[in-house]
Amino acid sequence: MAAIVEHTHGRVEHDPRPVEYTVKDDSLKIFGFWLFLATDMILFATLFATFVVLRTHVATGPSGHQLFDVQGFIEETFILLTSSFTGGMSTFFMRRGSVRGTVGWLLVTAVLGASFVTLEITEFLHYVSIGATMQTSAFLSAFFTLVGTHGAHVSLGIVWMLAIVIQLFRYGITPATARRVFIVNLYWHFLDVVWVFIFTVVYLTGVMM
Amino acid sequence: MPISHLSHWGLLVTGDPLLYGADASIILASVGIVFVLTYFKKWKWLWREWLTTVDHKRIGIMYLIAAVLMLFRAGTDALMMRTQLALPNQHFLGPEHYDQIFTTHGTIMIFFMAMPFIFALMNIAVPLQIGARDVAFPYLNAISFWLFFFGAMLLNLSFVIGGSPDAGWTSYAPLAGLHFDPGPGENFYLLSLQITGIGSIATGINFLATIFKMRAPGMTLMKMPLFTWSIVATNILIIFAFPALAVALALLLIDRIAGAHFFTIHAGGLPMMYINMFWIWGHPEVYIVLLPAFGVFSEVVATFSRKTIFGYKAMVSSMLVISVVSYFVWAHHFFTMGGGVSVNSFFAVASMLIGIPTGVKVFNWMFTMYRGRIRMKMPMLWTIAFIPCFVLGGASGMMLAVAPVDYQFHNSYFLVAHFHEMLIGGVVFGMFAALYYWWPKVFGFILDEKWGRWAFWFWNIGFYVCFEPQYALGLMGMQRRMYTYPSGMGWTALNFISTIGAFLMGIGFLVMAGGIVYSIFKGERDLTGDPWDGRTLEWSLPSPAPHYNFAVIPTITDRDQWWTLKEQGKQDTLRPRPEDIQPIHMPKNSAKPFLIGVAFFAAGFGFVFNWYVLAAAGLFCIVILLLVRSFEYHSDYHIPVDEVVHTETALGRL
Amino acid sequence: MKAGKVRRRTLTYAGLGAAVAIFLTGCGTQFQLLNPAGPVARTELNLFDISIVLILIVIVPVIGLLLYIVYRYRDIPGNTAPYDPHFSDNRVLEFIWWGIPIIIVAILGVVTVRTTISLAQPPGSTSNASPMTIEVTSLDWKWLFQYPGHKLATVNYAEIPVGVPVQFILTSNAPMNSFWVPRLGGQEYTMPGMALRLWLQANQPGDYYGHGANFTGRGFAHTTFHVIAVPMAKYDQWVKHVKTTAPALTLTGYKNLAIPNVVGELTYSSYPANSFYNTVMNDGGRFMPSTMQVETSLHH
Amino acid sequence: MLNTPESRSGMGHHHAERFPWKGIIGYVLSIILTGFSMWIGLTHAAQFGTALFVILGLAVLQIFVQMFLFMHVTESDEGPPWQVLGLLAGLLFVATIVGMSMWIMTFNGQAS
Repeated sequence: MAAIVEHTHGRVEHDPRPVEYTVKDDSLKIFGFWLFLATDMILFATLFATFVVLRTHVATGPSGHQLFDVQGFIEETFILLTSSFTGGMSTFFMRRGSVRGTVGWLLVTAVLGASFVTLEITEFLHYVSIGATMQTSAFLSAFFTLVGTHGAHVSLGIVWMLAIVIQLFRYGITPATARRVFIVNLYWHFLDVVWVFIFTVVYLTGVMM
Repeated sequence: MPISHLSHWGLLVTGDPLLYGADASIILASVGIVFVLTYFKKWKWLWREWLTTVDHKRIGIMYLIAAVLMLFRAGTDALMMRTQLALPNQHFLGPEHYDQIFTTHGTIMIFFMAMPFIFALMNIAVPLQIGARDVAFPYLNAISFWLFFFGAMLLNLSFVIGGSPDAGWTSYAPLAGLHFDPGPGENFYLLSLQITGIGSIATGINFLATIFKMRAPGMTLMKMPLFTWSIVATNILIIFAFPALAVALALLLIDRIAGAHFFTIHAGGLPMMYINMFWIWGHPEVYIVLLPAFGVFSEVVATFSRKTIFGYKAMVSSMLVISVVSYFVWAHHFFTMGGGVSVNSFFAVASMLIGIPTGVKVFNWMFTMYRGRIRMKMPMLWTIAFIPCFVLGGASGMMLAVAPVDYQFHNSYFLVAHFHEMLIGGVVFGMFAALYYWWPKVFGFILDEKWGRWAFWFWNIGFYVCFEPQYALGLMGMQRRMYTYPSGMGWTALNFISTIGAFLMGIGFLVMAGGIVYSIFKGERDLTGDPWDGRTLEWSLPSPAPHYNFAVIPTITDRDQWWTLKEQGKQDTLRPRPEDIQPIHMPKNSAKPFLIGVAFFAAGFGFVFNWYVLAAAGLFCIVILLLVRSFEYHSDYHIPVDEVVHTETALGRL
Repeated sequence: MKAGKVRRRTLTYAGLGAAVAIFLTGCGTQFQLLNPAGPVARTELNLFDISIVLILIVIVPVIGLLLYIVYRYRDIPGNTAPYDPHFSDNRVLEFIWWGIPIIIVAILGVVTVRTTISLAQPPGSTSNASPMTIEVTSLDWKWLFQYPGHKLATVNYAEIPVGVPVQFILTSNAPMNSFWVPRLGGQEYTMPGMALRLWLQANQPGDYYGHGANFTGRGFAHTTFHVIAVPMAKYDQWVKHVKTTAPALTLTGYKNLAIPNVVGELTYSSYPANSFYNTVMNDGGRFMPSTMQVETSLHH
Repeated sequence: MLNTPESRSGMGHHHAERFPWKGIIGYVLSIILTGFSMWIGLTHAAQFGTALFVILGLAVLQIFVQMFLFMHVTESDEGPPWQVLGLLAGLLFVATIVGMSMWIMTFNGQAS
């Protein structure tokens, strides 16, 4: 096992590994990012726990059943699922060394992400306009925080992706940029998984109740 | 409702001579520091060598200094509390002041003393023990430090500006909510801990990546030194526990500044959920600070008994078992909140189970000494002192785990005595053992034994005199967190004795500090790099280690590599040979971690006083700094062979 | 060095001696936990004793062994003790010290669970008296006791009859506190929006010290109350006395009590109907199904 | 020091996929799983308890779809993919936090 953080720039030909793993520094960062995802998982778990415990504490405000718009969250869900796939495609093209493919799919992903965030903001604004705010009830506090934290993650991911697109144009696909593409997609797929649970635990269960 | 003067949101708390004194001394100290730095033209040196450093050894030193200063700060809090409680019906401190002091005492001791102390040790020892040149993410490591540092500054600032938090270090809602505690003090608490907590999570990730991915060739997991193993266990807990704290703090903050209802008593809020989340982090936290101490004792006891550690595999597995099981016991902090028979039974038994691997470790330490040759040097003295203290504290912990007995001990001085016995007798003694043990490796000289022994005895006698009476006070029904108590309860004599003990510990601290100052000037220089006849890799290096640590990365064949080589007379194996030296790849220093800390501080300060422009500006700067970093492709450099050869020659290793 | 060791040993013996003396003799009434005045505190003390014995099985040999090992294997010239630098595992020894704690935990676990279950039931009554109920509300910084059986209320003290199991139903209309009468039994939290039940019983007459155990802010140190246990006849007399002489607690009076301050002992001959129930419900109780169960069982 | 091609690889020989089969299968699976849970949730095809159990199960399956088909969770530069262990521990603690919080918060109204 190599012990030193050390690399030369440029990669060795015929390395059997994907490009993002060919330099120790970069593969270390991928591992570090996995660990970060584990911590983010706990963060969301705690928010989920809060939501689940407080879901019936609606006080004078509406319940999820009264509030949620089925069509809205179905759209959000399919957009995000699709963006996870397009993110995966950018990794695929990155590993084949195609800057154009990588950038193109990243941009598609970012656009899908942006439309997801737009839908979510619209949804939130609608709730606020009918008087269902974070201050209305414990249930709504928990709802806005859980879903909003996810939304903030997605928004940050979009900014991050755009930064990486610029770097891809500037440097092409190197171990350093490939690592960034791989990591931002890890993040994106992770957010997709979190959304699947928000969809299931918050929205679907909410309208079922 | 009537609330103290803190509620007026005035910046400076006025009218209290104690505060004026504190303000004056802080200003004087700051002016003094500025003067000294300017007079000796050290500003540039400070910036280049320290504030922008990414070297794990220097970051370790900065953590260490901060931890010792915070020990002093929160220790002073403790002495003020004990002075107030020495006799019944005293008015040395009023309730407002006493409440703030016990809150900052606990908060600082856990977050800004114990945590930086263990981070100091991780930084100082782990890369050297596993044969690495730095941690996995040196830049992130610097960010972690500055987040800790500015978090600590934010909390300490509350003492001068706006008023300190006063709802206890656990900050239970709804008492800590806006309705019952409207001043900025609680905001200081929530934001400073949030900022430092982010740094802690990053450290957890950093060291797990370091240990799992950067060990020297040949060092399989089961050849790792036990201290490094303890850091694995600790960091597993950090990454899985700290996010829960982050959420608990964030939600309480949202309640306070955005009017949400997570933990209020209106609109469906559920205060107990805060307590639940706090302890999801809180119990693992106990082991986060304790496990590194276990690691230290394992290193020290083997070194100073000149013997292989007894039951290495049992040591490793018990630490891992502790790190998992300690995640399943948090509700024992609130047996008395109506959890019901099934919840209480489950968490009671789970809590007792932790006693098993912990007990095993004690036996293993003792049997490491058995048939050894025990040298009573300072690190070993602290280790030996730890065992009876820890056994007593652990035993009282077993009693507290018995739910029905806990109904009687919860929130009493019995509990106070118990957790101080674990946190001082376990953690602090462990940190002191480590301080004396690794000091020569870090600074190149040995701490004076004579001063050390005086400090040791003051601490130890003071400790028992202070805390054993508190067990009895608990049995007498005395509650914790009372700023005063009536006479005629039979509590007076024991409280007085306890106060004497606290001051003995205070003297111990001063003697210890005196010993450090003395040793700076007169301490024995460590020229060999191996003053204790050590066993692990760090002792094969000169003291202090060159900033690239290893000129050539060693290959590991044995658990106690250095000891084994010494036994075989092959120490030279670990000396670099000129032909093996290659250019060494190192990270560059950077100002950004420091600036990120400043930005977090500004954002935090803005949120404390609901100044959202400042808060937004701080957050914006953070994002910008992160983006700038993302565009940075040349954050490293190579040390040429010549320079390495030169350094190693100067150290007499070539 | 040598003096130090002697000192430390003296210290250990003194500490152990003091501990044994305190635990076994139960000296002095100021040791409230060691002088139970009712079956609940007695049960908890018994469990305390069991756990003391079990942990002494570990503490005493460990400290003894430590002293022996440190003395025997210290590094001084001419020490004839064996030196075996590679002695690092021994199946039998490890089996013993994994085994002993496991056995201790198993025993302690079983008694803990059994006692936890038993304490959730009303304590065995000595006079076959039917249990009575007192509703307790912690306020900043005082205790309000309401007697649904007599519709009377007290502040900062409660009279109870000797030998009768009392279920205290606890809530808070302020930051959570903890209701603790050490000589009668362990504590239970008072929490806003929840109604928790605590069974206590006094078997001998007396004035028992009670105190809030969980920090509630500025006035916390003054949240003392008394539980006064008197024979049944005297208790009835007290009730009659209160009903005839004490003023009524009005809604305004209740609101005044909720103002954060410290007051002395007060007595009221009546209180606003359902005030306890309403407090619990208003502070969040209506979102807690289990709380409602406890409550509806009271209000039939 | 660059990792040479000879150094041990945690993922064996990596051959770049010629066609993104994994991604497409993953996408189709995620759509099917989501559609199925929507059908159960929105048509009241099952009782609440059963439906909840099934849709949670489907959500858990989605974790594995994303992990294996998109996130390449078993890859590592060298040595074992330790992140798998980390994520499994994470899942255990996630279940603990959510499950036990719910359990603790459903009071039965008394502790003693």
